[in-house]
Formats: sequence, structure tokens, C-alpha cells
Amino acid sequence: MSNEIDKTRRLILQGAAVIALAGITGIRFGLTEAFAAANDKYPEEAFKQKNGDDAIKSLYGKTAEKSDKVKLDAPEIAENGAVVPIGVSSSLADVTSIAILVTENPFTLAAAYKIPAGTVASVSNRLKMAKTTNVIAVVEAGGKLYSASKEVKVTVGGCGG
Amino acid sequence: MRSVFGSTFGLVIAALLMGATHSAAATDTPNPAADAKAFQKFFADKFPKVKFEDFVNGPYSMDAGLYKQWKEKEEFPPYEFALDMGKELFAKPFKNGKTFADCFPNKGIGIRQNYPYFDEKQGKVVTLELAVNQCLESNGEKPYSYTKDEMAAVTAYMAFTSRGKPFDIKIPNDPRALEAYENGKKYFYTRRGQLNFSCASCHVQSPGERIRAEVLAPALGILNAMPIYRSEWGGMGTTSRRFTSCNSQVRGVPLKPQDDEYRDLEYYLSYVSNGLPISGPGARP
Amino acid sequence: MASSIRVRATSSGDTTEVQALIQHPMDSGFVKNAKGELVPPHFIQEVTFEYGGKSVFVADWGPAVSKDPYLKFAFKGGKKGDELKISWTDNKGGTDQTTAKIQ
Amino acid sequence: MRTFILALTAILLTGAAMPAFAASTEADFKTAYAAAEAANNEAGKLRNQWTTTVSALAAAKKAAEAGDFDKAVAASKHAEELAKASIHQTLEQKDGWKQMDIR
Repeated sequence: MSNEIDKTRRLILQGAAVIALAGITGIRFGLTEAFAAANDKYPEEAFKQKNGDDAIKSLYGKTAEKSDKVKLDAPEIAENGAVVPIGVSSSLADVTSIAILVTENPFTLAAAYKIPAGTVASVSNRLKMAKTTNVIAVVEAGGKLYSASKEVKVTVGGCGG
Repeated sequence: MRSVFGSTFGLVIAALLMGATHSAAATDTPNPAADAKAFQKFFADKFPKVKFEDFVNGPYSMDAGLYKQWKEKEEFPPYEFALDMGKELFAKPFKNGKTFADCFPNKGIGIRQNYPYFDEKQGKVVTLELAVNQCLESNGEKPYSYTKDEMAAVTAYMAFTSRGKPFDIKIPNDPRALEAYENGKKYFYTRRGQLNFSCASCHVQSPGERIRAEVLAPALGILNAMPIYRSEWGGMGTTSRRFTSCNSQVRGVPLKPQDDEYRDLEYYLSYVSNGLPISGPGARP
Repeated sequence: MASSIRVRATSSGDTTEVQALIQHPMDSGFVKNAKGELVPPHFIQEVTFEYGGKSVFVADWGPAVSKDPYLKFAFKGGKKGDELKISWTDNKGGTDQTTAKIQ
Repeated sequence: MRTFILALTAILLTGAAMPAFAASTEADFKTAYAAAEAANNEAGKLRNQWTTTVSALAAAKKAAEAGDFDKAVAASKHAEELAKASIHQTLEQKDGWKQMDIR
């Protein structure tokens, strides 16, 4: 495929994505909540925050309380800070969003997931960690925020593998 | 700076002491079969809980926490893209219409376990990576760079089609083959670099232990998983990459990929892992 | 060119488990290249999974998501043979999409 | 083996001991650098150069270019010591490697 066609296709897709996003926003979330997590807009500001509380506030507009119904699956010692498998799940009802924060990273918010009705409240991904850090999982359920955290030890480089 | 210096010094001394405690008055008659037996027994004794075939899983066979992270990664392994690329490259005709399949026995499928082999015509050890480039060059194509990218992709695909097949490295009745084997063995045990480490310092004496918190892989089975996606590299690397990067890590200037010493080393190291299944491509920390 | 997206979607009766791997550098903007220059940030910001015309999962990512990112989630419903649509966009306006059949 | 430890210790210590009292000239640097380079080439023939030798040589050259010949001479001498240690290591390991062999 030539570059021109590729580029054109990319531009078209971009346009289509914008239209699709605009369309959905109005219907699904327009009436209820105005915060980033509930919008279909990319939460630019939340991803710029340097501490956990600010990021959560920017994303959800409220604070989280600890809950044992938020399950955070993270290794005690990361094999490599570049690829740390992290899983979050919850037995809470009406989960609408899951966010994962890595407190020692330059920007704490790593990922935020929208969980539409009918999607299971569980996600696994792989994250980068700059150094030994707390990882915080935040779950939004029934309009409230719940969290769990765990320390992950990170070491880098060397004669391994 | 100071702590780096201090810990380096500590490591050097520790390595020296480890070496010194070894008594061993080696006999000088080469005996590869006995070597392989002793080598495998050494690891079996050192890690009684690790199943023989699990040695191909490197540090993951040594540490429960790592094992879990590895299993999670293997659900959708990071080498997947390299594998696809390798499959494509492998099938893609050269300018002259031929393909890789025309260069290899059994059209290149399921043959990884036979490499490296001693080529009596060329009078030297031929590794899979060398054979791939010889194939390209004999068909008028540009050879790949040895350490990553296309070379890693093609060898990943070739390893994948050979998964589960036990390493079957042969030493033909040719004094040059035995010499190459002995050279490789010598390279493996020779201390080099400012840190004064041999390959064996890390991968025979200390596998399962942590150096700066990284779990070291056992030498037994280490090549069965090649090529590997290494998180530390953020990408794929070949056996060539593994050897050169190990040399730099002990502060030695690496040789050129596929230099005689490296091919001989691969010959030795593969031979003593005979019987262990090919598991490549692999994922490593 | 092969797609940058690999997807495995498996139905186990009432739920469909989805795993995806995307080929992307996910440069954080904090890492230097061999020449010692900072590599500018280049990362996927949003990944959307759609089934039956509805989004079943949306990921918003920052630069802390690993290179060649991986995702696993599950949703209720999803029939074998049906298509799942996946698309991503990154901070430089790059984008890709693919569809995968539920197995 | 013991002499090697001593040699290595000496090197690690002298590395910290810095410039001589008298100011060095460009000629001093050239002599010192040539000696270091020769030793490193010898190590190269033995297939055992150290990366630290290479960096010390580079540091010497850089200091000389900046006109700091005290530093350039010191770095050259350090490089020569490292190169000589790598040669010593190679010779010692000629048979020394057998100590590590698994039998």
C-alpha cells in the first residue's frame, strides 16, 4: 500500500473517530456526569497530575475510600520496571470505571478504563514503573469511588535474564 | 558513583573467591559426552525442584513471583509481532524467486534443534543466524544485521516451528569440530572484562540468585529459548545480541557478532543442553 | 502492512474474553535515545472496543502504559463468529483499527 | 590468582589518585596516550579489551582536546593500567579457566 493511501486512510479514520465520539457523548453520558472519567473525551488534565489525589480528583471530581472489594493484582517484585503486569477487578455492583495510578511515576495516572453496563469489572494491562512505588487501583461503582493499593518493588538493569 | 564503584569491587572480589574455592584439576582430554552429562547433573543437583525440561524457561523456573508474571505475559506474548514478521519474511520470495525454504533441510521447518552444526566443507561452526545470512547472500540479497529486527524475526519463526523438539547437536568425527567445541567451552569458562566474570560466573555458579535484584538464568537451556523478547531491551534480540550484551555487562568489549568465538560458544552451550526442548521464541525480563 | 493490532476474543457461553496486543512504541517523553536526546512522547491515548455497534470497553492511556501494550477484559454476551471492532488513536494523531471474529 | 587480586586492587585505587604535581604538556599526553593505546591494541589481539579502557582513552582524548593535559595524562595512564590488567587477566586465564569447568 502506498504512503499516500495510508495517510489518506489515517486522516479519514481520524475524522470518523471525532464524529463518532461527538455522537456518543451526547447520548450516553451527557445528562448525568460532567467529569472526565464519565466523558468520552480523553482526560488530558488528569494524565498531567503529579500526585494521586489530584489525579483522582481531576478524573472523577471526588475522593476514594479504601475497599476490600477492589482487588489489585500486582507482583511484589517487578521483573522489569518497563513491563509490570497489573490486574484490577471488583465485586462491587454497577462499576462504571477503573483507574490505575502509579504514585512514583512523573505523572501518576497510568490508565483509566470505562466499563459500560454489561462489561465485567476486571481489566489486566502492563505498565511502566520508574522505581519502587505504590500502585493504586480506583473503582467507580454506583457513583462512588473505592480504592486499593499495593507496593511494587522495582529494580533495573544488569546481568539478568 | 561511590556505591557503583564499591559494589563492583565487591562483586569482583566475590567472583575471585568463588573461583579460588574450586579445586578441580581438569584432565585435558576433551570428552563432550561426559561434559554434557556432568553439566546437566550439576544443574539437576543444584535445583532439585526444577524439572529437567523446565530449564529452558530461564529465570522463570527459579522464582515463583517471576513465574507468575511470565505466565501472565505468555497469555499474549510480546514476541508475537516478531513471529508474524518472521513468518512473512520467511515466505517472501527473494529477487531471484527463491525463498529461505530453498536453503534449508525440510524447507526450514522444524530444524532449529540441529543448529549450530559443524560444517565440514566450510571447516567451521554454522549457527542458524549465520545460515540465514548465508542463504540471503547466496541468493544475492543483503544480509541482516545479526542482533535484532529481521534476524530475530526469522529465527523466531524458525524456532517456533521447532518448539518441543529436543536439541540435537552433533560433533562429527573431525578434529576441527572437537577443537571448535573446546574453544567454545574455554570461552564459556574464561573470565573477562573488568568485572572479571566468565559466562559461568553468572550462569553456572549463580543462577537463581539475584544480581542487583535480577534473577540470573541457568546456562543449561539458555539458548533453547532464543531469540528472546527482553523487557530490558524493549524488544527482540538474537543469540548474538545476548552474547555481545553479556560481554559489555562485565565491562568487556564485545567481539563482532558471529565471530569464531561466539559461534564456538554457541556450539558448546547448545551441545551441553542436548535433550532439552526448543522453547523459542521466548520472553525474558 | 500487517495490522498493529492483535486480538483474541473467546466466547465461553455468556461472556466473551478479549485480549489485545498493540504494536506501538509508547514513548513516555522521559527516555533518552543513544545520542542522549529525549525521545518526544508518542503514546496511544485511547483504545475503543465495539461490539454490535456499542462500545464495550474504552481505555484511556497515559505514557506509563508499556511498549507494545496489552489489555485483557471481558463482557457479557458476544456470539461466536460475530465481529469485534477495535481502534486506537495516539497523541500524534496516528490511528489504526481492525476487526476480530469472536472464537 | 592472588597477584591478580592485588593488581586489580591497585588499579582500582590508583584510578582515584589524580593528577601529578608538575603541569603536563601535550608531549607528555602523546607519550602516555600512545603507550595506553598500544597496550589496548595488545589486549585486542588477545580478544579481551575492557570497555573501561576504551572509555578512559576517550576521556583522555577529550581532555587533551580541551587543553587539560594533566587530566589527559592521568586518564591515559589509567587506561594503560586497565589495558595491562586485561592482558594479565587473559594470560592468567589461559589455563585458569579450567578451575571453573564442571566435571
